[in-house]
Amino acid sequence: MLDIKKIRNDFPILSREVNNKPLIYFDNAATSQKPISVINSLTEFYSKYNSNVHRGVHTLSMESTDLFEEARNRVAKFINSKNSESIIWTRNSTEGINLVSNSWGRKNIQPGDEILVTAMEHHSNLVPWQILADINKAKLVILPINNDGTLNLDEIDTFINSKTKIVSAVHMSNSLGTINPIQELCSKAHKVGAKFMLDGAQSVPHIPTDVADIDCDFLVFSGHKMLGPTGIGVLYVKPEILEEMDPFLTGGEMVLEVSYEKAKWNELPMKFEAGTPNIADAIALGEAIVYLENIGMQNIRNHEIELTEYALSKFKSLDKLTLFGPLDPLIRGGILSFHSEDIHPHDIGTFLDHEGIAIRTGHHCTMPLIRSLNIPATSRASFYIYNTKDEIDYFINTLGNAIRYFTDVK
Amino acid sequence: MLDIKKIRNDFPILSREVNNKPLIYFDNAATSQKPISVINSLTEFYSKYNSNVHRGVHTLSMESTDLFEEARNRVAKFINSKNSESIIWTRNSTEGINLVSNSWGRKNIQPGDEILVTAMEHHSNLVPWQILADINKAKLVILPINNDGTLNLDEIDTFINSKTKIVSAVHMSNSLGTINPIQELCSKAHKVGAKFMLDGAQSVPHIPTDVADIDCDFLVFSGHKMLGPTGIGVLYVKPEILEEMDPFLTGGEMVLEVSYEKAKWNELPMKFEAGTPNIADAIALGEAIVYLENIGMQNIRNHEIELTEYALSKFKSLDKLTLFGPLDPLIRGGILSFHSEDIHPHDIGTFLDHEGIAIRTGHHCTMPLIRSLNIPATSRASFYIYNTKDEIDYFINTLGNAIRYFTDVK
Amino acid sequence: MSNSIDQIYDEIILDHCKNPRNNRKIHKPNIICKAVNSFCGDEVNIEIKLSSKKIITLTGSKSLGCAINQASSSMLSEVLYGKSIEEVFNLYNIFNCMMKENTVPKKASEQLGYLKNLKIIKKNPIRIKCCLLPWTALINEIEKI
Amino acid sequence: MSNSIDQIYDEIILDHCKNPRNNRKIHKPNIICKAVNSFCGDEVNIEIKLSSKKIITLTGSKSLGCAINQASSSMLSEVLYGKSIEEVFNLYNIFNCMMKENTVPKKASEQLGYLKNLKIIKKNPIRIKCCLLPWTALINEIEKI
Ligand SMILES: Cc1ncc(COP(=O)(O)O)c(C=O)c1O
Ligand SMILES: Cc1ncc(COP(=O)(O)O)c(C=O)c1O
Repeated sequence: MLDIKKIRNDFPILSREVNNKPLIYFDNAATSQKPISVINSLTEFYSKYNSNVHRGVHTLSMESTDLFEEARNRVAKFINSKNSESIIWTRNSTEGINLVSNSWGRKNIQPGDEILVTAMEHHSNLVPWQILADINKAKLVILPINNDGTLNLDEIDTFINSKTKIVSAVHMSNSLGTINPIQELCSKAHKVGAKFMLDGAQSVPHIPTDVADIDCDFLVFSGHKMLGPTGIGVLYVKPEILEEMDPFLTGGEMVLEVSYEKAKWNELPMKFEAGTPNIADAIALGEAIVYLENIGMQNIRNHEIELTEYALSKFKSLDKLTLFGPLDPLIRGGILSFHSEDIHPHDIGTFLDHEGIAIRTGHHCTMPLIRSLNIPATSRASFYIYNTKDEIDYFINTLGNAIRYFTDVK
Repeated sequence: MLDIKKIRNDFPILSREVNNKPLIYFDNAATSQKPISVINSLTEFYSKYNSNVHRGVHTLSMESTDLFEEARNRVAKFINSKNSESIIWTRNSTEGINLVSNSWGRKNIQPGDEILVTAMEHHSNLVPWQILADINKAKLVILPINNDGTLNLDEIDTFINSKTKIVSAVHMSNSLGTINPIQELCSKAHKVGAKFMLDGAQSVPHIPTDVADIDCDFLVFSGHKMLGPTGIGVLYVKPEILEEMDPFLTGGEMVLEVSYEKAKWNELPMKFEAGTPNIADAIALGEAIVYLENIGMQNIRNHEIELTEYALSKFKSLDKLTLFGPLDPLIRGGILSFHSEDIHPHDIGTFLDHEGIAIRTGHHCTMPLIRSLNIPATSRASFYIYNTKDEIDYFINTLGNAIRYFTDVK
Repeated sequence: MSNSIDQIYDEIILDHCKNPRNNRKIHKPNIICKAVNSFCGDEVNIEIKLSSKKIITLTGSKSLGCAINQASSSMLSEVLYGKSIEEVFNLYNIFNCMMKENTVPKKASEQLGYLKNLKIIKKNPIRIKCCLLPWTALINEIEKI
Repeated sequence: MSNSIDQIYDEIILDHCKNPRNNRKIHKPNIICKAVNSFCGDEVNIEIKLSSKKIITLTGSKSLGCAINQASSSMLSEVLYGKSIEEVFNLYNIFNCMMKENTVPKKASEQLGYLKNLKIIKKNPIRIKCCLLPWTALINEIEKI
């Protein structure tokens, strides 16, 4: 059991009011809030150590470099990557996927090859592959889903076949909550000689992640969804693949030797980090990881299973609502996407906002998925470590009021 | 005259000691220090408003979006861009140049075309063009420099000719301090129908910048060199060019409509900003601009001319040192690059560091330029608004000690 | 039920949303206006019949999506009745100005009638688009006449 | 002059830097070791003559670059004298360990002699590379024997 009261005290924004009501923040799948230790890490860095990293012989530069590389090591440990050269700083998950689809993809995908993604991918794990398929004349194949929002694996051996060169799948769907059987997808991919990329944007913040165990070739995630600041994300790449990949962005920091005619790339991971990196935010992400580790990722997962179970049971009291995604909390994250035929999600969102509750409404950057559900958008409540059952009670109650407000005929 | 005392009080790090000596920070060309208002802006954002931007109907999301777009407007005004759609957030200058060389370059550079850069470019404004020239079978041409570190324009009309499709030039050299006649380069480029890109990484923080006046097609700069946080930079693109450019990174936020097969791009500038942006740092960069504007960019420039003039005169007291770049402070920024035959720059750097002075030593990411000077590296001191003549006195004095320390034979 | 929510969905808006007016297809319309906002799935379908003197004599409005889009469509379908094309343009300009700018001259504002109630939506700027959608759909069509 | 600087450039280092030992080319060397660190422009040129019993009998060291690289090269050229290849490997391991790890067993440490003075450089971690450059150049060559 988490000590939620103590945790909540660590998050300054949670004492804020919205429309004169205490803020209930249920938009964690979009971005998480930040504990004071992460915020302080930024203040401390800029007040004491700020300097550009690498190559400086002066004290501030050495100190910044140490803090920066320490954060990288921390990330490596957090996902159980044996070496920290596998950790490449990006802005966010999206940039990481673009890096892979450009650097690895353009070189390795041949005409006629297949790229497999699932029907529940975020645009960030769909559009870059559309572009790659288009440019390299490959075929983008979509693995379908069942009615309950789980992947349909009936014909998985047709979908992952000898033409498949990479399988890229979301671990936890940001619009359905579904947790996918990635181990199975990964080993199927490897069996046909394909690479496996994991979109961990929603999973890494909420469930323990072990790249050695999963054996994925690529993993991306975003700092801002796991208590860290905006502007910093991570791409993990297996060392042997990294060695063979060409750089993506070029310029300062990522070169070892440059003449006017040509350049020789720097060592890993710098080869993939062009220009001055987001030093302060990388260090702050390290702090976020310290915070998460202190609580324990398994404890976080357990807390969210509990909240999800509770919310699912409470949802039954509301009729006229369709809830998407699997009902077994063991294969779903703390994400509840729902729809009412009678009220547009935006109206629900606006109503809840007036009661202090922040949820997200829309297609959640999974437009093709939402379209396939034949609805314009969904309302989505998503939980994190600081959320409570009391908040869920208030949310369900307010949601009931919203339904009555918009549907009761006077 | 700037009220330096007051300014210094705004920068917490300046009260720090290094090796038991007060910090003298002369590494501003690598990155600048941050005023408390910028640091506080981060704290405030994460403590009060933090949320993902765009599309959210809840209060935090609307407030974040407002702050984020307000920062964009502030940047637009700061460089006198008529519309804020021209302002694209990047991580740093390097990413901006890569965006242009990829999105504009790959589409518009034909085999046999010429790309012109100067001999004093930072690797970030050299390597991306090497790659582009290589891929599109174009020719990268280098505009040479004179002995005094200014551009050699004697044969400029040969260098900028009908084959030239883009001229990309640094405004203020980060290793020589030279301020280039960019207006002339820009109009020559336009005369032959070429585009003009300005690398403002060193100039935008130190001298007034007016894109309408310069008439450049592209401009890049980095927040971290102008009192802003790391991880945020800006690419300005002329509206008519932006309309025709394909996106670079793809994924969430930058699309309007997506099916499993294809995507339709979002409006400008979002089309070029894939994934969750670096919201907090963009807002903090807005604060940095407020700080700079309160002082006044022309006042900053004047202060730095004064410091540079003073330092140049003091340098005469030291023999055995070669100073690079033009001696006229009107065509040089507050950047002093020097070399001694007898002491390696790293030893100077280490010696000064032990006396509390932070300078940069190395090739400053302009390796081909430094090689052409026939030296392994230079020592570089660079100034900003919080630096004083007293600091320069102490620096010159300590530099003298360093020379004696390493060259006096016991 | 709190009061605050009624600041966005005031009684008139809610009434139009729950009981949309002119909710019909009409026979042989002279003008058909359609628009979608793919982001939130709002849809506008407005049909108009003109007299020989170019006066609007019949309107039909079938709109889908959020309450604000629905209410705005319904209210639009009412106010159009009996207006000339010029008058519609004029009204649009005033309405657009109310939704986007800070002030509307009092005289002009009076012409808006109960459309003024929609001003409340400005408290929720992201929803302004929903409110303007039927209007832009209409203007796009009548500009072609 | 402050004291603190002498913590990096202690007297012995400074002496070797200003008066590099064995600063010569030698005739028909058996081993030639070269290395450059392009980042800072350090250069190492060490030449070695072996006796028939594979004992180092003559060394020449011409190094360019920073004081630490120069001092380390000069000191290396002195300590090599009279050592067998095995002894050089052994010494390298101890030296490398001193520069990179936190502790070196006391017994081993004694074999380092005045090389121990170079430990001071660890206060300035970025310079460790400069200090190790002549050593890695040497080991690269003798590994080929
Ligand atoms: C002239 C110049 N251009 C480009 C850059 C690259 O800036 P960043 O590392 O912020 O991308 C720099 C910074 O070192 C610079 O001085
Ligand atoms: C499953 C999934 N993938 C990718 C992303 C993209 O993350 P970011 O916007 O941080 O790049 C998100 C975030 O919305 C997501 O939920």
